[in-house]
Amino acid sequence: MNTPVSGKVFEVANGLHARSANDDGIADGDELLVADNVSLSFGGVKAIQNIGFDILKGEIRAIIGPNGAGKTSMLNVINGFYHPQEGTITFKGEKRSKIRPYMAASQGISRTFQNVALFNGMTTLDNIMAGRTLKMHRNFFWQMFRHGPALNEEIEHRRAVEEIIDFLEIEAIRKTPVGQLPYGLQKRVELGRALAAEPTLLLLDEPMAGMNLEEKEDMSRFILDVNSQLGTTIALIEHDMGVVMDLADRVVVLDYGKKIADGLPTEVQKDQNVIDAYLGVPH
Amino acid sequence: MFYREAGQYKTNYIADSAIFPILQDRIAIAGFLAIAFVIIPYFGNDFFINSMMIPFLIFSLAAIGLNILTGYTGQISLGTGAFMGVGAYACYKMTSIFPDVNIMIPIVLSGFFSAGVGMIFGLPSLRIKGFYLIVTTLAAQFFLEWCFIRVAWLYNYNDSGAIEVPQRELLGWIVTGASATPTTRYLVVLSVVVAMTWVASNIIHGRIGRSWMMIRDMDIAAELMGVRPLFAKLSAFAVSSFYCGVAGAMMVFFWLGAAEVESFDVNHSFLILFMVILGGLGSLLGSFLGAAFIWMLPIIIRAVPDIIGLNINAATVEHINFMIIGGLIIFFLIIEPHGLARLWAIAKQKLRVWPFPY
Amino acid sequence: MDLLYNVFVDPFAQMAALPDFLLQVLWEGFVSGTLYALIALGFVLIFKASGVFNFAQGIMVVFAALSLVGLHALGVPAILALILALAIMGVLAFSVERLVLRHLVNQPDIILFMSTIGLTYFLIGLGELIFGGEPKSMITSELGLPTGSTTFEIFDGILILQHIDIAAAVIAAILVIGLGIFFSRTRIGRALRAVADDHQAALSVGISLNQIWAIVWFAAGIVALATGIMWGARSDVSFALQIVALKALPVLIIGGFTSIPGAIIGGLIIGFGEKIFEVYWGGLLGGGVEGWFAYVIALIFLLFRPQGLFGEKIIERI
Amino acid sequence: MTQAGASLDTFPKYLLHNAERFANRDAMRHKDFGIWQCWSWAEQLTEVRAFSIGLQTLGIKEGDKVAVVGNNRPRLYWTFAAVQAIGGVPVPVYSDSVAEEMAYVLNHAEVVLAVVEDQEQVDKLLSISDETKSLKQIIYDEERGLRDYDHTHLHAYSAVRQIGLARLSEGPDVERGWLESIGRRSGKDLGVMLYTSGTTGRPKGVMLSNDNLVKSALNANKFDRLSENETTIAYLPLAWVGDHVFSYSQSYTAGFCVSCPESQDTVYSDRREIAPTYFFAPPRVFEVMLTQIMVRMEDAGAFKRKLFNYFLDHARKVGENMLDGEKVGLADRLKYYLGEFVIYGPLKNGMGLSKLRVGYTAGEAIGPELFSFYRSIGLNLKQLYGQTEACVYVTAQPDGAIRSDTVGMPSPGVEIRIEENGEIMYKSDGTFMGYFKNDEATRETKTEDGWVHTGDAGFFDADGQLKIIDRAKDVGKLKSGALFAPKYIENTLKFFPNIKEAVAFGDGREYCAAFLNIDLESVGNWAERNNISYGSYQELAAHPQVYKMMREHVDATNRRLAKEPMMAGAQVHRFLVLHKELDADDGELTRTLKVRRSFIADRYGDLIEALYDGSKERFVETEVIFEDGRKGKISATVIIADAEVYEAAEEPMKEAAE
Repeated sequence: MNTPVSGKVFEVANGLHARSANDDGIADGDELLVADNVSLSFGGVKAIQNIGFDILKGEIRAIIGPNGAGKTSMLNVINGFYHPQEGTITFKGEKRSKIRPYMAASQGISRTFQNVALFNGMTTLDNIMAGRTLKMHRNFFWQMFRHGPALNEEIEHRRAVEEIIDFLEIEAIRKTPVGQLPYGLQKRVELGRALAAEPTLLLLDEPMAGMNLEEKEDMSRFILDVNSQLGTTIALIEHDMGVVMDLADRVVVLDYGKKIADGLPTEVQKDQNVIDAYLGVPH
Repeated sequence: MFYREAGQYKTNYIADSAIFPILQDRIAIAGFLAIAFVIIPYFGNDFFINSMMIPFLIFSLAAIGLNILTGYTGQISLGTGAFMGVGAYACYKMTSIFPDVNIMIPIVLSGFFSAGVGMIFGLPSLRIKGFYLIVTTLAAQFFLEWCFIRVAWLYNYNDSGAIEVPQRELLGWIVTGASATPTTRYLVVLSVVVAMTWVASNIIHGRIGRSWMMIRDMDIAAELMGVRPLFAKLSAFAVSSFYCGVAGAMMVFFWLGAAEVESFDVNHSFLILFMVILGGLGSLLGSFLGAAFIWMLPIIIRAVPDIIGLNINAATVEHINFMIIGGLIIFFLIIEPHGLARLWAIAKQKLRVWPFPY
Repeated sequence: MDLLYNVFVDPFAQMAALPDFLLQVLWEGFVSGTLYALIALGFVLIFKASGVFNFAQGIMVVFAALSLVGLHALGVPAILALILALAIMGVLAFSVERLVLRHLVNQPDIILFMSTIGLTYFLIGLGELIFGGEPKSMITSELGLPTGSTTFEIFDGILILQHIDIAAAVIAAILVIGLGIFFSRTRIGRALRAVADDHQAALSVGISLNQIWAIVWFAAGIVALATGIMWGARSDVSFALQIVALKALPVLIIGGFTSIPGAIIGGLIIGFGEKIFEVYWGGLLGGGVEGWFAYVIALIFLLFRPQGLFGEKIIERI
Repeated sequence: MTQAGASLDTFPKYLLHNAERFANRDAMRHKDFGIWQCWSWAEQLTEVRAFSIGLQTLGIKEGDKVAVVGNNRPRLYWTFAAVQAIGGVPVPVYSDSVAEEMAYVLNHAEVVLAVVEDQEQVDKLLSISDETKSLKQIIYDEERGLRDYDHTHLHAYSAVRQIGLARLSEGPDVERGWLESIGRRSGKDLGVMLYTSGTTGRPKGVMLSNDNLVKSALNANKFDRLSENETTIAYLPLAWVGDHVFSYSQSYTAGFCVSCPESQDTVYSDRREIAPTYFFAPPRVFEVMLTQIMVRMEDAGAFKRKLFNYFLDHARKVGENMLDGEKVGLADRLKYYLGEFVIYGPLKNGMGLSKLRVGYTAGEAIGPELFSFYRSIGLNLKQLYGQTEACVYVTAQPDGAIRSDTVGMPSPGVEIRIEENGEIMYKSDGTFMGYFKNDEATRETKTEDGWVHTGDAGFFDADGQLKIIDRAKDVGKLKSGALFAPKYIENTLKFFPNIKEAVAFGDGREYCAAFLNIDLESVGNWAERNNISYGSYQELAAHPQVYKMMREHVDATNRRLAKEPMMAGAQVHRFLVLHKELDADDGELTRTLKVRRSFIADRYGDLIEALYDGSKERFVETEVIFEDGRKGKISATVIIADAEVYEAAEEPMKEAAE
């Protein structure tokens, strides 16, 4: 387990950033999310079959497996894009039935996508601002005049966004439209956007896909920092076993929609089922 | 070349996120406003004001409305003409029912009627996208057109089937009806357009505008960030229709003086859409540029044969105009899908980095 | 109560009372449905093969008919004019591919769609410039199409069938069958279908995307010409047709964007529906409901069955 | 605050004074979190006071040395005043120096506490904690990544500041005590210790008294009429005397605002936002800016290029005269104004120098063309000659008497004399107290009566301006007896933008020969335009085409040297293009990017030999240190080329006058 942390999010004086991670009354190490016997199919294709696992508060949980193992589908179930035909997801102790993604977001689940899904027409700054949508509430009237509360709110959140920019060291591209950025930076901006929501649970879908070594190192450092400094629980999908071994506290392995192993990275690495699965589909 | 940005540093976020952060831009805007409010009323002749400036401004406002929906939220609409009609008829009914109320009140309120109708026809946008939405908005267009003809109550059971604008005063000035001078009407229209442009710009740069753009750029990610598609899309429909409605009301009250259903037909929807495409999707400035271009082009095309001494009949000019506009739409979509506004932005960027190429 | 009576009882009473009239209405609906279906067919052809939502299909109908009539007016014999009109549609298809589509490959669908709106405007201007804006009569008899009508006595009344309408239905059927054969039996047809599924697959068949686009546009042009002749024979050839042609859009919503049978059934549903609604219920609303009936039906479909009758269910993958 | 008014001889006193007279004027700006955070003098006082008392609470007392390590950040500048206020001595250390260098300085200076920028510096200090026994505590500014460190000897700046604030709230005594402590200090006391990077041997700690700095700063302010209205951007190393004087001493004495950039990567754009009125940069910075301008113009359209060249030609013609206020014809004047609008203005705007009032370049000779370029477009760029030991100012050019080949007249309060061997000696208010714990070196440098050896050779020209030839010890003679001033030759070579660095040899040899370093940006661009492909620096440097171009440059240099009777004897007979860039990390350049000639002579002995033994090429293997600190070897076969040598121009015949 990475060092449990309490206290402030970023080193800033204005006390803006209430830590959503601590609001839910779940202590570090307790179950934050439990997937119980989840099954999902599209038409006749079974994407996920009877998968159950848990994510503990404060840990980095890796979900690995060969292509088509159902990893991304699992994330999509967790944040409400897909509704499983069977099984339940319990988040923060609450069993949930069908929810929409924006409801998952408001419960504190944020994520990044396998293929960067940024808002290409907007700048880095606006993209990260977009991550704070849920935290902004000023009504239409004030928005119309961009004065008073609406402006104050905008400024307040801009400040919070700047902290993330500082955290991710992307000052130089603050006002660049994200479409013009290289892939590695886009991934970083996407992480920034997810962080801006101050999630309790952060889902990262192959955060290092397509990156070079240096970018991977940077990204690993950011992920660890997010986990240790902000206390955010992280579930990540990753192909690079080296990265998983370095980052993850616990690993769950999927293959053909089924769970084949679950445990500490070192245990999983030695598991015969896992070795077979990976040998079968070389990476 | 004109930009001297060195030394313009921002010490707070309000200044940094200002809509015109560069001093020279603010000066230019002030200059344009001065020309619009002072020079044009003072020097412009009636033809210029009545046939060019007033319709240009009104169409700009409608184009802003459509741009909010199409350019900022990514929802395409072919019902703009009808939504303008809703505003016009609503305004007409209100002035008939409450003749003593200050004319600006029904003008603005008419936008709310339009917004309401827009939201109803926007409802299907929650389930459908793209081309499907075209059909929805066409449904609105044709259904509303039918209403404008068949619901005689809307035009006070006139035999002509047209709505005619009564004379109304504002602060002692006659602003509508036959005796209102073009300059007066122009100034009223200009004030409304400037104010509403400012409001539109505020909304777009705020949380709500951002949620529209999120939906436009990547609706899945937007939902994940907590944007409720229902709210974002309907609010875009509402605001968009509001702008179109006010534009429609002003079109009748401050420009045409009288109108029938033809003023709000599907061709007007196309006209506004062309303004938005040529001007630039997702740009307020583009709405103005597009309106100016589409509106002024025929006038220029009509004038050109005269100037060079050719005698071409009006119908031919009209046809050529169609061809040119159609051709330009395709040309722009190929060469610069972001329209005149992007060309402007590129030119501005060139000026900012002058004499360097980048 | 009156209203309820007028809505729920009276129309059916009328239908029962005058079954011959009902039949006549249904026939009219069938014919206009056929024409909607033909226009929709043009849309489907292009949409299926290139994913382009061709807003200009309506003006292509007008343009084709105008070319035919215009050429004939210049003294060209009807059959030659027909062939030349076909050639014009071919040139148009080729030009569109060359000048427009080729430059917009890989652009978002919406851009392609808007370019066809631009094309529509261009063709309106061009058509009016060349042929003038006033309505013209179709050269029905010169083309050897039947012009008379047959009257049947039935249900104590009469049913009048215009021969041209029958011809329209037959030609529509021939076109549909012909296209069906084309798509399933010919190499190019199969390639066209392949391209709808997968551009790469089409390329592997050895046909370039550009060729395919030109071909489908030409095919749509042929359909447009046929539609134009039929429609022109029933009313006049005028630009107003362009707006009517937009009704193909609701047809597509109902039938599904990619289905040829869907286009036909959708067209018929709209045709029947709007005629019956106009005749039996339109009066209640003051008439003229044909203008929007199709769209409202489409709207209802959109709300409850967005993929249409024959379209594939859209599963959004992330 | 009466103590302050009494005698303004220390910076804390100036701080108190400024907090009164300029209470609401900006004293410091820092781009942080996307905007320029500002502190007025009053706020700056509050900050300094809080931190200073915090330091006191941590046990810092009079005479304690406090290291300051990091980039230009407000809190590090505040540390200077905070330490001085309680009688300590700040010792700024180059933040890019490697651990062993830093360990030496910290040990030598007996530093007890270090205030550093971030985790990187903390890690560095912790890695040498075994060797630095005197260092007891570390304070860091940027908290990121340091949360989980053992905080027994480690403090966050903000925490120390909080301690200070808490102490202050205990009662007025605390503040009174602090003010008294400021009052106790005087101008005679040691103000700051700066370690010179030193071309040879270990760095030496230059002790500068408060008087040294205050008086030099006041003199300089007066010389250039600097007031509280100036604005500058602090981007040069904190540990360098120039920055200490420009961004600290002069700011405090004149009351102007200093702006700190967001990061090292954004200096360029941040400078543009701030638009300094008072700006210092070594020639290299100006060179880079000009190269960038030229490279970007290469890509511009033909019309723009034409316009650009046209107006720059005009500027070359009249620009400097206009700047110096000389008479220029009306037509030329109008054309220049037009040029100002079309080209010069935008160029200055692009560089962020639109508002520049006084600009200085020093540290090395600047190419005359480079220098005139900036002046001709209306920038008041001047040269100065200075040293750490003099608190910078030895000579400076007054407005209106600017020349590219001199370094100006003695600064106010400076006396200069030239020794018989050509060495320049000076004596001034800024003359340092001595080297810390190195009396021997002090004696070598500073005479009993206060004259300081500069180590540079030079002479005063007819206008009374000082002209530097070279390091006194580097000026040598060829076997023929002709004068060999390597730096002069190197600078002539470096006028060509394609040549980034040059090292000339010849002392005691038959003839003069040189190493060249290509400018990758400039030559790379040229290669791209000429379709020359290359895979690496090394490959480009050895390319025959590049050699051809270099030969042309050497030729031109020789023609130029031939025109000057004094230098004609030392034309470059042979040269080679080095296979690697001279690099400070490899010790080939100093931290201020000056060539370390003797080091290079040792390292590339083989190559030098090859220059003189007539060989056509030579294989060499060179050890390099990569950015991540790993060591490696690169090898190459370096080609040696011959150059044309020209007849010396005849001594112009003295006209039989009258």
